Amino acid sequence: MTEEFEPRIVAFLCKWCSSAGSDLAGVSRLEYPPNVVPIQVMCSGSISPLYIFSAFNKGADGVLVSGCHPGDCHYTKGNYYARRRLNLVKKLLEYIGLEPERFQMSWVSAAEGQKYTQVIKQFVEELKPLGPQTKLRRNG
Amino acid sequence: MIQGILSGNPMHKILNKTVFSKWVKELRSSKIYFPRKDDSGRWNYAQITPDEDAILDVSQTTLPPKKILFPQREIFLEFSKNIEGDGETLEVKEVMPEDGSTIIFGVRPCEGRAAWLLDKVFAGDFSDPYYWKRRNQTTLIGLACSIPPSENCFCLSVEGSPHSEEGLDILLTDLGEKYYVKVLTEKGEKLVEAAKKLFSDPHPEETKKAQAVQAESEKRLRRHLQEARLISEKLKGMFHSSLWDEESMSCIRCGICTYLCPSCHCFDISDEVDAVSPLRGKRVRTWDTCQFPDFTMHSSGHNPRPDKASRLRQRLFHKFQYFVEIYNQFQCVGCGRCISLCPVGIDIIEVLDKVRSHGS
Amino acid sequence: MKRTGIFVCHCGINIAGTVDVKKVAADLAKYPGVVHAEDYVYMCSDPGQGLIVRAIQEKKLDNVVVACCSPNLHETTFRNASQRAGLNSFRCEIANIREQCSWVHKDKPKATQKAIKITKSAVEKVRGNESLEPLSVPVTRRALVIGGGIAGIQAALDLANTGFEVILVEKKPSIGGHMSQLSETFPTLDCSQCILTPKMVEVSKHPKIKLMTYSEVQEVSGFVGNFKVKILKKPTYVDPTKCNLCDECTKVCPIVVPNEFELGLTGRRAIYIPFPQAIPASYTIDDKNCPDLATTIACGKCADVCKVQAIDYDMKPEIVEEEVGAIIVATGYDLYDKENMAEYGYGKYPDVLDGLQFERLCSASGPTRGKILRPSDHKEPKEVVFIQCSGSRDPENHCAYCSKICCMYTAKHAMLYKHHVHDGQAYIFYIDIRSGGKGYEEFVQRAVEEDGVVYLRGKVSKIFEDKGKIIVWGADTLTGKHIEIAADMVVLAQAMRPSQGAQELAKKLKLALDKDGFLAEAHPKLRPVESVTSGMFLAGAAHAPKDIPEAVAQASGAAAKAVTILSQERLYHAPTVAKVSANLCTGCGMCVLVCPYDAISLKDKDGKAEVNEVLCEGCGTCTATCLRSAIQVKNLSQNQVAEMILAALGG
Amino acid sequence: MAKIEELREEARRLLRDGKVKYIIGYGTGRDGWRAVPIFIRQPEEADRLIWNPTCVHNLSRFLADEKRRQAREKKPDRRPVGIVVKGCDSRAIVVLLQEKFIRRDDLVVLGVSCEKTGVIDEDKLTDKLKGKKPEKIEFGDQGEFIVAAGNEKIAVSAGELLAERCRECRANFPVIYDFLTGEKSPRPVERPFGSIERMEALSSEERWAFWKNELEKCIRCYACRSVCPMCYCDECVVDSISLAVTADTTAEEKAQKIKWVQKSPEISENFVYHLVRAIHLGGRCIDCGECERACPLEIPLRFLNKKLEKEAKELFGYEVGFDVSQPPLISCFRDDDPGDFIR
Repeated sequence: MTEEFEPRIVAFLCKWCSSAGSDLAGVSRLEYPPNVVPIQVMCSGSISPLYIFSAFNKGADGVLVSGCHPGDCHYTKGNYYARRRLNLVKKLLEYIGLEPERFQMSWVSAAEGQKYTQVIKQFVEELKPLGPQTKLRRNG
Repeated sequence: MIQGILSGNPMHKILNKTVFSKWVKELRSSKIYFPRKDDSGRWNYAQITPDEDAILDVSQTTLPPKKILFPQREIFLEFSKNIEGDGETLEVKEVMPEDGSTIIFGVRPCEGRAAWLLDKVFAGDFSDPYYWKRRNQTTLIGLACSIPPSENCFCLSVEGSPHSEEGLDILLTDLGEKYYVKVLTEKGEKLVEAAKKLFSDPHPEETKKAQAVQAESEKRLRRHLQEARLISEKLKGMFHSSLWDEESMSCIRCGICTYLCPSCHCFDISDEVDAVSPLRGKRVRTWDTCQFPDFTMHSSGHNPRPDKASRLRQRLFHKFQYFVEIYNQFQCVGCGRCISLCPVGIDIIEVLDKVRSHGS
Repeated sequence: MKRTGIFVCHCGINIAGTVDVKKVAADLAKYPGVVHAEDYVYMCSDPGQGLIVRAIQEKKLDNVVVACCSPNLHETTFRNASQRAGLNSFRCEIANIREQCSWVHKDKPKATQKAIKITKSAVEKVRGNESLEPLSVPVTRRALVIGGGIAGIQAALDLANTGFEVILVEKKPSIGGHMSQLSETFPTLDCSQCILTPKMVEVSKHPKIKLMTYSEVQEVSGFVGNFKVKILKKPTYVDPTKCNLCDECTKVCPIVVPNEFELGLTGRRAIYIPFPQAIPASYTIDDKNCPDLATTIACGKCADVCKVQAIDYDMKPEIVEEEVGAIIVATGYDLYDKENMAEYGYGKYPDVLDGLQFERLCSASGPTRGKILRPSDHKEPKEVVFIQCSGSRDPENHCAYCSKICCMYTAKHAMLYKHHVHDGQAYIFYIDIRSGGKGYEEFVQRAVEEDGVVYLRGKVSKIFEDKGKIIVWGADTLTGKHIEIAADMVVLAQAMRPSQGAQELAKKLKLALDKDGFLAEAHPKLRPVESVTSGMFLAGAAHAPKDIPEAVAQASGAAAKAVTILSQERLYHAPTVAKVSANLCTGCGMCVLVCPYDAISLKDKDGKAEVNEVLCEGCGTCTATCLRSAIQVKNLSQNQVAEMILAALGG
Repeated sequence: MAKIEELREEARRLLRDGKVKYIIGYGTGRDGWRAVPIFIRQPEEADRLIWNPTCVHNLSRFLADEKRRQAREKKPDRRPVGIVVKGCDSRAIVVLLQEKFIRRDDLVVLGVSCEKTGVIDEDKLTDKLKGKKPEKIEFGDQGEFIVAAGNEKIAVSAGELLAERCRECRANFPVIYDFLTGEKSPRPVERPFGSIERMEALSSEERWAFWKNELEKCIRCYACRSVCPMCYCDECVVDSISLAVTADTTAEEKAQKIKWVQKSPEISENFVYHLVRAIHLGGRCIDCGECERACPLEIPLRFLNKKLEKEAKELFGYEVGFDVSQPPLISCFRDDDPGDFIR
């Protein structure tokens, strides 16, 4: 009996909303699966498409980008640029046949610890049936 | 370095086309490549499965057999760092091409010549073990070009021919019903020995016919480069010519002409790190080309070949001047790929013609 | 390779309970470049910090990673500790293995693995960090106050008295604002001008205040501590230094136009002084109404009679450039125009006035010299109806908000009316009475008890003229009765709006507006006088409807806030800002477009991008936009992120 | 109908009056029927210019070379360059202007209208002629092609030989030009993104199988990048094949060079390379189809790079390469950009 597949996920969290939100999840002791390793960035607007391709290339089974809700960006509009840019990335990845579930984006505010745990739980659940991501993975 | 050129007269045989595929099946213990048309209509040397019917066709593949003898990516070694307790050990594993013989059918005589040129490059003081391992376990079965496979073939102009033998182990000549089989090396001999009964000795008529076919094929070539040797001489004085600026204006500095050239052989070596902790990775050799701007870029930022002109010049000088000085051979076999596939129609013959008529 | 030290905190059992801290330290000890790794029960404690300091010094560490709680909590603590040991504070990074790991997982082995990845990726980040010092910029220690009403006046005086130079810009010919139009002020009924004019004079005489009336801010550039301001000084065509206020000019001026200070209740000449106590005390030719001026062949009558040759028709508008460190915006309010009030006759009945007009009628210096007379026939009104919330609290048709001061000034109006017309009767239609404030409720009671003002709870549905009377139809919602009053005069307590032009100004200053068009504060509770743009502050009714004491209080608050900037020699700014690699930049300008702070511009020299480090907040939107990775944020470069990704994936 | 004489006359005039330093146009290749890019400097050379259905190249790609040349020269000749453009090529010029890569007054744009047709797909021609060698191809008056081969002239309907991208073309005449020959009559296209829609209709796994099979072929000769007018960067981010290192490049900057993709033509690396290219062409690719044409392994790169042109239009109402004044796709947004994919 081989042990269940545990997806490896990288999560890019903006410092002001989503990272703070995941801190709140911690403070509130909300449990969620340990598959996600967070990388804190200043703003979701700073997420280059290269980060996402590179994460898959380095073996990520899933990539999450999370930022402030529209209108709440600490830098007033970074998340609007992210929304447009990463929409294109998502469309492109799906177009070349990567499973749509593997790249996801969410708005999580500093007050939404609960939502953050939900996003992660759901993400992990959706990735498990897909198995490892080998399409873009180096020597995959 | 090259092994077992047949001493004395080469062996001449006849193989009936009806039994050709039988012969191929006899050789199935080896990896067998044939020119194949792929879904997009491109010809390509592809490995065939034993049950496939092997047919030969006079065609030009996009990539020459170079991709098998000198693959675009060659792993030299794998390294990994192992950590026990406080101690670290770096483990380096040399990687060689795997064993097992390979047979390539339908090799164009010019491609055979190209292999023969590569042999010269990879032999000498710094003999290349990776190349030679592949080379020695690969048998090249050439097919003389009864009609030129490309509108841009000009092998005759660079001291080759549609039925040249250099680099090949066997040369087949199409006689219609049968192949005239000229065995050139021990490697080739082995393959014929493996299915002796399928081969018969040639009738003098057949020998004549073969010669006729070959002579005829030479007439069919559409393109010619006059006085290649003279050009080679002339180039010496033209390093600083403005010709290179003019001729390179439309160059887009891509790698097509060199990557697809059967005799270009430049490479780069880099380490591919797959993980840092614990460290894991490979040292690989990949193709490189003088047409890429960074080919000669120094870390200082200085680039001795800063523009397209100097890079086009380098390509021509290497093929028609430097190589001639070192090996007394052109490093061009006249397959015409660089002409047919250049996106902007740069034509090496045209440029060299200009070199010839330069100043006069 | 840089020498990195790892410090894993147990945080009691908060971390150690679910993360095997010893294993984290042990694993990291083997990570490339790591020369020291230890764990401790409370890293943030003094002994804990001591461990870090000692290790830095003994092991000659270049970098420090503390695996502990969220960086929001102890990043500063540990960066300071590293600094004490002689490291640049940016050589210390936090790996958040508590909030983002130990507190949210139960499975110890898995949580430990995750903690290891988080810490490794922090090692990669710190390895790519540059040593940085906070950016500092000198402060221009002068302030600009926009708006010469009571709020602006107060702010300017407070700043000037603190010792800072102030430029006070007012777009009208005189400072004083609406307060100078008021007759008396609630709840004390003391004379408005009597308490205002001394302040106006103080402004005009103050050595630290540069007063610029009849002027408008045209352009603001720069940033907190260093704003550059362009101010348009409109020509008055009268030299105030020569003018001796003899008033001969107005007598000869042939052109009469409505007097805006008197709200059209009287007229004025094209050359005029807004009101007797105007500051600066001087006349102005309003070139919109002196047509000849425009054609530069003025009739010349005023010049002829001016004995001191104060009049100069050739005066031209000039642009004055000033540099300031802080800006206070006190652009005040206007009344919501009567013409919007369909139900109240679109302001076409002469005897239907708004609050300010009524103030002028009451004012001793007003058009009627303090007698309350009907504009239509100059008869004394015997029955006057006051209507509150005229245009306020009416989201469907007018303004959604409460204008706050109307309840009080309407009570005041009714009182003043009774004091002038003892046998008159005042009615007030109201929705609610909002009289929160010192002495306010008592004031309203006085109106009812001492002056017999009749308060009617309900809205007026319609008013119309009939035989010289103004018929007011209303409903008394308490008795449920329909009420009809044949009044001699009606006074509408019009809503307060942001002053006209405030919106364009907000654009120039990059200030945000709230849904009602008032200037938005940085935080409704905790930063009520700061605007969203740092270095700019709000005072008075420009921010929201307020009465005089509130406006004054906020003005002083804004001045105090401005002083927090002006009192410093230099301002400090996070150095983690964007940086351009010139040789990669092609000058496409995409980063310029996306920068939320206009911090990036293309150099004239070579057209390549250039970052104004003081404006840059380091959000990195430019980095993701640049197709060439030619612009990177210091200490969170793409290179660092690339390594962090690999580490985060356990590679 | 576009008249080559008009074009030659204009070229002659510009060169005679010294209005341009040279003109980038189409001339006849050595084989006598294929067009190749030519660069003419003398008025008399104007007669070398041609306009026929083999003028496939997007010549705006050469503007980058001119810029590099000027950067190297000590006293560069700053006169404008004349350039012959088709409708599609002119859209590339629009994008280059949007991105300030070139200045409008550095160019004299000589427009030619494709009117009812466009350029040919050589493979289609080869099939049509069944091995016969073409000698000349011209535009017919009725929007057909006149093909001369083996001493006979045949009229072939455009549909038969037209390059796929021309069938989906939305700019059959230049959108920006200083001189134009030929009609400005828009040609309606039913399904400008038909090829993409066909691909989208496949299942995720089918699409993956398709792209895997195609990108496995890639030998990273970078012809796609080299021929692309949008790939004008001195250094490409995916690999430092063209290292923009100068004397003043700091050690840190050199150290900062990220190897996003390995040099090895492994499937994963090929994918990342082509993905990065596609995303960087988002809102910039104008579907001149040069990448696909240049690819020696005939990887259908149009399908990949045109995808985001479609998305830009559908998601953001953004039209690529028609309006110089509009900001680049990813340096602007609308408050109501779709966000339904976000949790």
